[in-house]
Amino acid sequence: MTPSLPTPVPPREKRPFLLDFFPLETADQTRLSHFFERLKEGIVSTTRCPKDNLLLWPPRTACPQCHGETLEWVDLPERGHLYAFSAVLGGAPLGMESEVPFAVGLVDLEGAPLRLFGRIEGRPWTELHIGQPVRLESYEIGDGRWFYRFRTEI
Amino acid sequence: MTPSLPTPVPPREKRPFLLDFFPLETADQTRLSHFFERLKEGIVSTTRCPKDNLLLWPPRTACPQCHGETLEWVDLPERGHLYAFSAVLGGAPLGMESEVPFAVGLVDLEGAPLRLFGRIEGRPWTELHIGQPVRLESYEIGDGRWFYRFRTEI
Amino acid sequence: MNVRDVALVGGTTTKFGVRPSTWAELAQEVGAALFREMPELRAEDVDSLFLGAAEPERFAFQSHVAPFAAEQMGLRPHRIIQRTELACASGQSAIRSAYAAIASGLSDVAVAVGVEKMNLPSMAEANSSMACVMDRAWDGPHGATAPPFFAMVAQRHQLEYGTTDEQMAAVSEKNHRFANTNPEAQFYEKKFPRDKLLRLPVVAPPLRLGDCSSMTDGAAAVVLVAAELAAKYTDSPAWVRGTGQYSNFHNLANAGSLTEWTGLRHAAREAFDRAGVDADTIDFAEVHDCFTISEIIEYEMFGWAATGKGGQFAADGQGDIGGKVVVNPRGGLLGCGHPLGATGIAQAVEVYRQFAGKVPAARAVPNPEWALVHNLSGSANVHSVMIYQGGRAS
Amino acid sequence: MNVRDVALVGGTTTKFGVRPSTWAELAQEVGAALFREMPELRAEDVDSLFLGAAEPERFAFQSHVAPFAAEQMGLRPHRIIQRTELACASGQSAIRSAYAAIASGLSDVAVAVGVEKMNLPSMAEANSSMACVMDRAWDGPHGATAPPFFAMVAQRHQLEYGTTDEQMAAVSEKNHRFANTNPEAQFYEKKFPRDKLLRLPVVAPPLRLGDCSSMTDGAAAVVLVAAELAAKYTDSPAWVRGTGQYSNFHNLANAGSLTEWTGLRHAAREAFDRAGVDADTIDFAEVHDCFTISEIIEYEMFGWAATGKGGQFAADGQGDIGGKVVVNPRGGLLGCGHPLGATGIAQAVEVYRQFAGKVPAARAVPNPEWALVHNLSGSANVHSVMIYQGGRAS
Ligand SMILES: [Zn+2]
Ligand SMILES: [Zn+2]
Repeated sequence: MTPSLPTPVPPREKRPFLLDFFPLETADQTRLSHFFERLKEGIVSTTRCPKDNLLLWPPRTACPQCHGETLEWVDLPERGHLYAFSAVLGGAPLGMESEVPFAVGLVDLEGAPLRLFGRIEGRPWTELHIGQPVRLESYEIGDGRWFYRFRTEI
Repeated sequence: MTPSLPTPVPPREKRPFLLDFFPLETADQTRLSHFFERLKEGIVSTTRCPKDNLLLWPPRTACPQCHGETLEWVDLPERGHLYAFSAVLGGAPLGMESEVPFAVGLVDLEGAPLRLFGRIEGRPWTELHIGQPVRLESYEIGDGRWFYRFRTEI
Repeated sequence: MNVRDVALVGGTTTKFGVRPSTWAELAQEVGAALFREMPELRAEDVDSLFLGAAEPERFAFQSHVAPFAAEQMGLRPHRIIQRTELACASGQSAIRSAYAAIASGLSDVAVAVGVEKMNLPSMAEANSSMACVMDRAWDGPHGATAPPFFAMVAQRHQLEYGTTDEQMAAVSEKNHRFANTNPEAQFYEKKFPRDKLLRLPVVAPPLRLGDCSSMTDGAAAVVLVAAELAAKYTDSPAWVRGTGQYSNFHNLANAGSLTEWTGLRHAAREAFDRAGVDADTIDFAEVHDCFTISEIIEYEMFGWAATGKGGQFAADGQGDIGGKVVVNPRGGLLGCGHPLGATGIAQAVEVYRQFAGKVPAARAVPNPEWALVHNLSGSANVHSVMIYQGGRAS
Repeated sequence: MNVRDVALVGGTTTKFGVRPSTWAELAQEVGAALFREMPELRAEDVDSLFLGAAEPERFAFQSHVAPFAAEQMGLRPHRIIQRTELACASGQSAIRSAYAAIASGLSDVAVAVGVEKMNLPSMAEANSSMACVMDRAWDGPHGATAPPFFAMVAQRHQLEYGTTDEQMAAVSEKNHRFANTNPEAQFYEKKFPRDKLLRLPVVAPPLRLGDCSSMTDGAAAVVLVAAELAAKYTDSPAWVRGTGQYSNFHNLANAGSLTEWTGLRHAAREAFDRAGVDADTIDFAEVHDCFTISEIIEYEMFGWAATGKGGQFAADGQGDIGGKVVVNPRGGLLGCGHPLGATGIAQAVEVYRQFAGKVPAARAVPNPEWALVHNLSGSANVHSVMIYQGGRAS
């Protein structure tokens, strides 16, 4: 899995927390900071319950099935294909208006029983089709935090 | 009742609505815009139910007693005295931190059966006492909107 | 003491739309309208208040909204006061809570009120608040909001079953046509013939503007009472007979199939079993048409249409008057607008009015006895169903 | 069917404090703790979930929190799911809703959970969210928040009855001392002797830091079941015997007397009457000591102390073990912290534990049979009371 493009990220205006969609990612705010540390290395990971052999999304601190708190981190495969998609052509949340139009979709990962939702970058929504191959990537959002998204395979 | 001091009001940073305590005051946002128009003339007014002879605060569009929607506007007396007071010495909401310390109180109006809560300007809280005479005044908050507060009599 | 039967004995709504009124003013307006509509209702007899509101903390920057609403409405609840929240289903949750309170003996006369103010000077801010109905921290940053989610549902339904844009437009045309009979509806005066609907701009492909409900300001209120008090207020109560809910998932990764809403099948079964009826018994239904595709899938999940045949059911007019079941005679969320917390209450008002014969002929269901109200919330991850029976007060 | 008796058969809380956990992680943590604490509880038997949460929309930018909590806790409610909100009393509201649902037959096994995340990187933003519990548009712009309001209450009580700072400190000393027996309390390891309390900085005169509860992160959960199922889960249930609420006003102009909380007198009377007991029957009480002056006035309004004598009652140790009634043995909001929606649930957990003999000797109430839980919300404009009886499962 490759980190996002090395082009410099434009700095991001600071928003109040109650208008900031991106998670707080440091260890003083979340017990899942490992996820974000791994993101900076270009890897999207999640937690797994070894007892139930259950891959969990989003990453968690307790298993929803056995309620145990001993979970392990695993890296996710980066390839997947579109199960469904659409696009936001208007009515975007505050801070996303300048990104309109943008595509979003549900992606079946290859080799892992997960169907993740995410932004689809790389091609305009008019050129997407169900089944299209996409790839998970991480990116810096502009204030030192990182997140993940999908990009169409060339 | 006199409008607030003629000193220029410093412009106010625009805040998201979900962090802006001051009411929207124009007729496209509230049916009580008369209150704010009157504030600009230096007068604090409210509604009264003529049927029940009931003075209502805050101003309303329907009477809480007879549920009628025919209310009339009346001007409030400007004099009152402190029924109780305290001060905010810390823990102020966003945007009010620079005003700390500030005094607040409940004021019995003279000649009207109302006890209004409000900011108490004029003297520091350490110099206030129960029963102290205060006066209602209106003021521009810095973005064209107006609000009211109390000021100690000299 | 026996569990008591509970009657819904009246109600009303404000005009829905883009209103030049604050949240507080909408609450005052619906309070005044309720007491005007029900002259036999006395404020001091209302022992409990259940407020359905989705996001007043954000849209109106006001929390602790149950006592806030009580003050606006001139009520002083002395048994139970609370606000219930379940996003788009907050109003129905308030009614369910009122039902349980009365049935168990905690309350005798309860008001369930829904209030929502959604149209703000910054609609981008309002859109952010709508978005946090989904998993904000994990789905939100991608731009997850209702339109693209339900658009994916529509895309899958089209792919799996061949549902067409024209079939979706048939739902919208019906509900807007019903709304033209309802002066309280946001689109009372607007006509949406099918050909016009199909020319409206795309919001989230394949959904066009006419496939989506609106951001709406509005309030609605109903009164529920113990059986023995019903005759004091009306001679045509709506009796609460069944209720069911189901909560499947929250994060979109855990949704499973987009077109098979198992949660709705469960919730419907629970409600039908409690009422002792089945889908064929229902004369009319107020279902959650937040999007046209929602109503189509709901036809299927309730069992009125076969799986995958909801689009054809719509195109055939089977949800219209004269069809298998009359769906959304009030005008639905598409025609009335969708002030989140008020929607479930306004649906119940329609149930009352249909039973009482208080609706215009153009949308009157012939001899209605059984009605159903459905709300989904969020990404259809929760489904809520209530079943009402019309009949005389005892 | 008869209205059913309802038993609270177990529960737990997370550590309260400034937690390095998100709202979702707190919900996961309390879910894991609940299933660990109650090995006989099976997720599939939990038919309903009632979430008490005050302002997740703001503090955590997350709405539709009931299914969100269900996913975190590994629950799939198939009868009722809703979130109840009543600001500081949101947790008790969830328990009351669960009670009514079970009593009326809608639910058999319900979880009531409270979750609140209040410590944000911007505490000024959190303070704004706290402030909108009051009338935001009319009182909020003046800077109305809880501390100056309850400070005025204290000022009037001192003026009218001669209550002293030392008497207020006696309340804080007692509750912090009890918190030193409670590892889940925010101030478990902090000592607050009276002389230290009287030297702490003034927050809102006359209230000092030690007179005020904190901004706290935490979660708590309890399980309520129909009577016939109680023995499956415990042999020492807490039976819900009475409930009362009263809502007086919202805008501060409509508060009337600051020191005579008529709403609490009404709510207590309603709860006592339903339980068939009176104040003298109560062995211990978990009351809402958001501020020391609150607990002093509550002594009076419940009738344990004469009007105006609440301060003396505190100074005389009448609310302590060995006094007239044991008040806040858990450590109260002052000692435990006050994660709004979790508080009312954590109080009920203490009731269960006291009845079950599961608390350290230093705070154990001798032979407890009757307990009371009280929450005020907002500016004490709403009061909520529940009464529990200990006893064997049938
Ligand atoms: Zn597991
Ligand atoms: Zn009147």
